[in-house]
Amino acid sequence: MQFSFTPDQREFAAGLREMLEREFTASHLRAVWDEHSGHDSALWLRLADMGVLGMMVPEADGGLGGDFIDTILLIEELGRAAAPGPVFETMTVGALALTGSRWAPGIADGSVAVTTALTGERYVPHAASSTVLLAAVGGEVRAIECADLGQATVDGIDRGRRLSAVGWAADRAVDIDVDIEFLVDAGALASAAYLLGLSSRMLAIAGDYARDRRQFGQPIGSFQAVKHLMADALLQVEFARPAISRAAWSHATDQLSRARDVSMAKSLASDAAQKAARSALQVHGAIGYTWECDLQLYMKKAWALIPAWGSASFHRRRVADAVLGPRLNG
Amino acid sequence: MQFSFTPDQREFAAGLREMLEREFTASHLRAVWDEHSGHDSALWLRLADMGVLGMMVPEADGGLGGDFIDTILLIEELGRAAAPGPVFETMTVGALALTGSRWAPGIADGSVAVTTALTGERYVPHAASSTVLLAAVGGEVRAIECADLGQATVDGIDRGRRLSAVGWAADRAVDIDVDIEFLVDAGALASAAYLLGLSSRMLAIAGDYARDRRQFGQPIGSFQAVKHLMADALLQVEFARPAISRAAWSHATDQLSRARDVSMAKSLASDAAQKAARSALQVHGAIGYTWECDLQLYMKKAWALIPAWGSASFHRRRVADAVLGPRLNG
Amino acid sequence: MDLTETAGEQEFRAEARAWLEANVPPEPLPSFDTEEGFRLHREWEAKLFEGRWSAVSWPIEYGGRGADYLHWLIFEEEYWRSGAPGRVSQNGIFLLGPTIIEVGTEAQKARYLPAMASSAEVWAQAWSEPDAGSDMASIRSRGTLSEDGTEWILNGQKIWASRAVWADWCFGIFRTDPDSVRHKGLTFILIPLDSPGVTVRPIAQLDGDTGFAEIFFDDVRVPVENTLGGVGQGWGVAMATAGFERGVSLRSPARFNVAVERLIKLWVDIGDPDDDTMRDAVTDLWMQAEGYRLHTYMTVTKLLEGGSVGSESSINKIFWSEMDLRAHELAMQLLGPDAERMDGPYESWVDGFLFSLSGPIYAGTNEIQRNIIADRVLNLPRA
Amino acid sequence: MDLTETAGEQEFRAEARAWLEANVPPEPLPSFDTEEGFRLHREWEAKLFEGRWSAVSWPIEYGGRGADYLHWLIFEEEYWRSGAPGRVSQNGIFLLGPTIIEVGTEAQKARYLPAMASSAEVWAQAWSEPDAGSDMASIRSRGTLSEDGTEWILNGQKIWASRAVWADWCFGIFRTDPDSVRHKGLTFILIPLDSPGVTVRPIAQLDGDTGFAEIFFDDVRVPVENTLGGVGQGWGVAMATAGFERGVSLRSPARFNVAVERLIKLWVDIGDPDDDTMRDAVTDLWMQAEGYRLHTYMTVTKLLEGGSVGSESSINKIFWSEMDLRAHELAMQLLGPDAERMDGPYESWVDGFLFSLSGPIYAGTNEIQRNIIADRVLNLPRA
Repeated sequence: MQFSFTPDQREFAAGLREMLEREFTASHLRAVWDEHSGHDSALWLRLADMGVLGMMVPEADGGLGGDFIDTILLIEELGRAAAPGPVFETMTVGALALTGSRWAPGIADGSVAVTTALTGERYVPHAASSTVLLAAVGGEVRAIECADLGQATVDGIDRGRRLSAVGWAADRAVDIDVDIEFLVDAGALASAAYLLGLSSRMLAIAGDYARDRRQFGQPIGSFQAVKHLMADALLQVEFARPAISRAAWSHATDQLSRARDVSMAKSLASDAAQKAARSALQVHGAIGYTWECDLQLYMKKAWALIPAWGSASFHRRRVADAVLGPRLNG
Repeated sequence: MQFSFTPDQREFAAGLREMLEREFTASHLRAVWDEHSGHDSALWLRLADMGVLGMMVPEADGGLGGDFIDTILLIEELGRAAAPGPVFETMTVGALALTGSRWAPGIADGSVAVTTALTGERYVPHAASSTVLLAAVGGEVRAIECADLGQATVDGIDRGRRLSAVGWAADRAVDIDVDIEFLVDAGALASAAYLLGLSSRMLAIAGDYARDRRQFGQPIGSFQAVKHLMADALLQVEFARPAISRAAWSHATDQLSRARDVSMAKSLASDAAQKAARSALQVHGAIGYTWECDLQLYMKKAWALIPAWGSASFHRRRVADAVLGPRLNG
Repeated sequence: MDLTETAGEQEFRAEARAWLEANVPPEPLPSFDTEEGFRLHREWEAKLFEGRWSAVSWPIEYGGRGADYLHWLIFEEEYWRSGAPGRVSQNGIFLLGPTIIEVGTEAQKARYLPAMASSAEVWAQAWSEPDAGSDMASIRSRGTLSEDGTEWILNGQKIWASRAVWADWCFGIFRTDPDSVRHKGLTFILIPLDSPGVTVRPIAQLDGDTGFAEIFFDDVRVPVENTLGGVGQGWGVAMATAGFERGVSLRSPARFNVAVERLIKLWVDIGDPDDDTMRDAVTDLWMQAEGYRLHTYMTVTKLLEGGSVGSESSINKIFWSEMDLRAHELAMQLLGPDAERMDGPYESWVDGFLFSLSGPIYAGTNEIQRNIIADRVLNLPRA
Repeated sequence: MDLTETAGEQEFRAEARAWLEANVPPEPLPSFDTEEGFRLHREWEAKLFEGRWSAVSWPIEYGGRGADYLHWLIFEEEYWRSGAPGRVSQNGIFLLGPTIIEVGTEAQKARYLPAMASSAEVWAQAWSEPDAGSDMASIRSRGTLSEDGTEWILNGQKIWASRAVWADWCFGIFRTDPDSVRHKGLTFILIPLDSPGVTVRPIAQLDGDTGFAEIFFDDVRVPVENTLGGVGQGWGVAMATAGFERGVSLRSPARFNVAVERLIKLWVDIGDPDDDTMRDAVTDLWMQAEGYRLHTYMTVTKLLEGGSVGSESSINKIFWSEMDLRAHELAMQLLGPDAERMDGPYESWVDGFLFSLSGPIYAGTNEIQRNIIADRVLNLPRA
C-alpha cells in the first residue's frame, strides 16, 4: 500500500505548472476569450512538445505510454491555469478511445484535438476547434472528423469553451470499439481533477486579494469572516484531492470499484469547486462581480464543468447504488 | 389584513414573561430535574390563577374563552422558561378536545393536566404527572384517566419530560368526538411556538456568556466567528416567528391552508431550534458541555420537542404535498 | 390578527391587476443595463406614471397615491406577478424619494419628486468609493464651498454607481469638512450627471453588461441648494436611505415569491418528480419565500402601528439575498449542462443566477450585515 | 501509487484480526467515565499490552511493535471493526507517549513508557485553565524551583482534564518564569495525581458522567526530573503533542468508517428506503468518512516518505469533528421520538450524539482551527 506519486510524477507536474505560470497567465486566457476562439494553438503545441498531450498515448504512437496516475496531476495543473480547448478530453478520453487509430499519433504531436458528446449533451463543447468528435450513438462510440460536422455555434458562459449544436451524415462516422462507461468515467475523473485545479486557483486569487485589499484600516484577510469562509472552502478542496488520486488508480488498474470511486471524485470535486467559486467571489465583493476581475475566467469554467460529465447529484446516486444498493424505485 | 397581535395579547404575554423570569428561573427548573418529577405543582397552579392554562377553555367552563391567536404568544413565553409538565398540550390539545367534558373546568383551575399520545409515540411524556391521557386508537381519539394507566417509566434526555410506556383496559377509555388531525395540528403548532421560545432563550444565554467570557484579552462576543454564528441562528428564529403566528390564525379560523401552515411553522421552528442549540453550545465551548451549565436545561428540551408532533422532514413533506402536489410514489 | 384582505384592499389589488394586464409589454424588455433597454424601461416608467402606479406610496401631490405600506406590498405582488419590467427608477423612487420626502425642503420636493416619479429624471446612487466599500465611513470625495458660498465644488471618485451610465442625476455623500474623519463632516449632495467635470466610466459586470459605473468629479460645481439635509449631516441622511433600502423597499417579497413560483414550474417541467432531495429543496425555498413574505407583512403592520424598522433590516437583507442565490443555484442544478448556454430558452435563469451572486455583496455585504445584527440586535460587544 | 496491500500488510491485518476476535469482550464495557468502567477498561488495556497491541507504533523495547503509521492505521481499522472498547489510555499512548519518545531522556523513556503501555499507569491531560481555553497561551499555573533546586513547587488550577478522575498521572504546562508572558517561560511537567496538594474535582458533563475534572495544585512538589523537554520549552513540547493529537492519532479514520457503517445499518433497519433525501445524506457521510480515510492514508504515506504534518492537522480536526456530529445528527433524525429515550436499544446513539457535540470544541475549538488554517495554510494576515 503506497498512496503517493513518484518524484518523477511530481516533478513533471511541477514543470508544467512553472511553464503555465510563465507562458499562460490570466491575460493569455483573456486573449483567448477576446478572440472568442475557445482555443490557443501556441499553448496546444507547447503542451504537445512537453509530452503532456501524449502522456496516455502509447510510445508506439509517439506518446509517453503513461497511465491515468501519471496524468492526473498534469490535469490538475491545466485546471489551475484554466487551459482552454478540449485538453483533458483529448489527453484522456481521446487517447483511450483512439489508441491504435490513425488519430493517435496526432494526439501526441498536437495535430489532433478530440472533443466528446458521450453524455447526451445538447451542445458539444470545442467542436469548432477540434479535429475529431467522439459521440455516443445508441450506447456505442463513434468517431467523426469535425470537418464533416454541421455546426451551429452558441454562446456559452465560459468563453474558453465554445458550444455547438452538431449533426453528421451516418456514413462519415467510424465505429470505435471501446466500453462507453469506461470512457465516460475517464472524462468524469479528468474533469474532477481539472475542477480541483480551478478551485485551488480561485482560492489563490481570493487569498491575494484578501492580503492586498484594506478596509477599516486593515487587510480584509485579517477578519475572521474572511478567514473562516476561505478555510471552509479549502477544507472541501483538500478532501476532494485524495479521492481524485484514488479514482485515478482505480481507473488505471481497472478496479471493480472504478465507477464508485470516479463518481465519488467527481461529486466531491464539483461541490468543492462550487464552494470555492462562491467563497472567492464573496471575498472580492463588488470587484469580483466585474468583467475586469480575472476571477471570472476561472469561476465560469468551473460553472461549465460542474454539470459536465454527470452532475454532483448524478454521481452521488451512483455512489449510493454502490454503497447502499440500488434505489428501490429505480 | 392586519398581521399583528392586540395590545392586550402582547401585554398578557409580557406579564407572563415577567412572572416566569421572577418565579421560574433556571434554578427552579433545575430543582424539577433534581427531584426527577418532570412537574412543578406550584408553577402549574400559578399559571392556572393567571388564566394561562384556561386561555382556550370556554368561559362557561371557567376559562377565558380565547383562541389560538390569544394563546400562541403565551406558549412562546412558556417555552422561553422551559416550563415543565404537559403545559402546552393541556392548554391547546386538551382544551380543544375536552371542551364541554367533565375535565374542562379542571384545565382552567389547574386540577387537570392533559397529556397526549396522538402521533404513535412509543413513550408517552408526562403520563406519570398528568390527569388525563388523550390517545389515538385506530384513527379515533380516546380519553383515559392516567390513574387507570399501567405505566413503566423510562429515562428521557429531558428531565423536565418523563416518559412512560403505558397500557389501559379498553373499558376505561372514553370516546372523544373530535377530528384527530385538528388536534395533531394543534399540538404541532403549540410545540413550534414552545420551540421558538426555547430558541430565543438559548440565544440569550449564549449572548450573556459571549459578553462575559474573555479570551485573548477581549470578550469572545467581539469575535466575528461568534457574532456571525449567533446572527445566522437569530435569522432562522426571526423567520420562523411570523410563520407560527400565521399558523395560529389559520388554526383558529380553520383555514383550508391549516395543515400546510402548521407544518411550515413546525418545520421552520424545529430547524431554528436545532441551529440555536448547536450555536449556543459552540459559543460556550467546554463549559456548555457540563451538567452545571444551565444551557443544557433548554437544549435538551429542544432536542426532545424537535422530533415530537412530527419531525421537520415529515412536516416539510406535508408542505410539499400542499405546494407541489402529492408525491408520485406516495 | 386578521390575514384576510379588506374590501378596500381587494379593490386596490383588482385595480392594479387590471391596469397591469392592460399595459405590461407582452415581450420582456432588453436589460436596462443596455442603452436600448434603458430607454425602453424609461418609457415603461412614464406609462406607469401616467397610470399613477410609479410611486404608489408617495403623497398624491407628487404623483403617488398616498398608499400605505400594506397597499404598496399588494401593488408589488401584482406588479411582479404580472411579469412587468424591472424598475430602472429604483434608486430614485425607492431610495432617494422617501428620503427627500422625509428630510427635503418643500422646494426640493417640488423640484425633484415629480420628475422622479415620471422618470423624466432617472437617478443613480453613488455610495461607494474605491477605498470606501464595506467601510463606507472612509469617504474621501470632497465638497468645498465656492468663495461666494453659493456652490459646492466637488472632487473625487465614486464607484459601483448603479444606473449611472444612462441616468440623469446621482446622489451621494461628500466630505465637506476637510478636518473631519469617519462619519462626521459629510454632506449629502444631489448632482446632475451632465455637469461639467463629471466623467462616467462604465464598468462591465459579470454578464458583460454595464450595470454600474465609476463617476469622477473634477471641480464639479452644484448649487448649495442641492444639499439634502443639513451640511455635515450626510451620514445620518445616507443611513436613513440605506436603512430603508435594506429594510423594506429594496426587495419586496413578491419578486422572490414569483421567482420561487418560476422555480417550481421549472421543477415540474424538467425535474425528476421522484427525486425527494430536489423536491425537499424546492419546498424549503417555497417556505423561505413565504416566510419572507410573512415577515414583511409583519414588519409593515408594525410600521403602520407606529413602530419602526431598525437594524432588523439587516436581517432582511441577508435573508432575501441568500434565498435568491439558493433559488438560482437550484435552477442551475435542475438545468444541468443547459445552464452553460448563455442565450436560448433558459437565458433568464442564467442571467438571474449571475445577478443573484451580487445579492450578498451589494447594499452592504452580508458580512457587514451580520456584524450589525450581532452588535445592535444581539448586543454583542463591538470588535 | 499502489493501493493494494502488501503480503506483509495483509499478514499484519490477519494477525490483529485473529487476536481481537479471540480477545474482545463479548459485551460492551460500561463507560470509562464511570469508576467501574474505568477499572474494566484498564484491565482491557493490560490484556492489549500482553498481546503487544496496546502501542503498536512504539519501539519494541517499550512494549510496542515498532509499527510504522501504515501498520498503525491497519491495526486501528481492525480494532474499531472488532467492536473493541474505547482507549482509556489515549492521553498517554497517543499523546504523551510519542512526545516522550521524541524529546524525553532515556531515563524518562524507561521510567514512563512501559507502565504507560501496560496501563499500570493511566494518564490524564491537563491543558486548559479557567482563563486559558481557546487562548491556551495565557497559562497562569506556576511552577517555582525549591531552594535546593531539586523540586518544582506547583500552584494553580487546570480544567477539562479528561480521565483525571481515576487516572494516576497527569501532564501539563506551567509558568516557571514568573516574568514571562504568553508562549514564553512555560515548562512541561509530569505529575502523579496522588501527590500531596493535588485535589481533583470531577466535572459532570452533558450525559451526567464525569469524563473530565478540575485539578487544583496547592504547593505540589515534584522532582525536577519530571520536566519533559527543556525548562521554558513547554509551549513547543505541548504544541508537538497537540499537533500530533489533532494530526493523525487522536481520531483515526477507522472509528468514523465504523460509525458510518453503523449509520448505514440503522438506515437499512429503520429508514425509509424510498426517501432520497436521507439516502443522499447517508451517502454524503459515507463519502466524507471514506475521504477522511483516504486523506489519512495520503498523510501517512507522506510522513513515511520523510514529509511532516504541519497546520494541515487543523484541517483534519475540523473535518472529523463535523463529520462525526453530522453522522449522529442524522441518526437522531432517523430515530425520531425514540431519540428522546436515554436508555434502551438506541442508547449508544444518544450517548454518541452527546459526545459528538464536544468534537468541535475539544482539542482546540474549530474556530481556532479555522484561524490556524487561514493564517498558516492560506497565509492570510494575522488579526
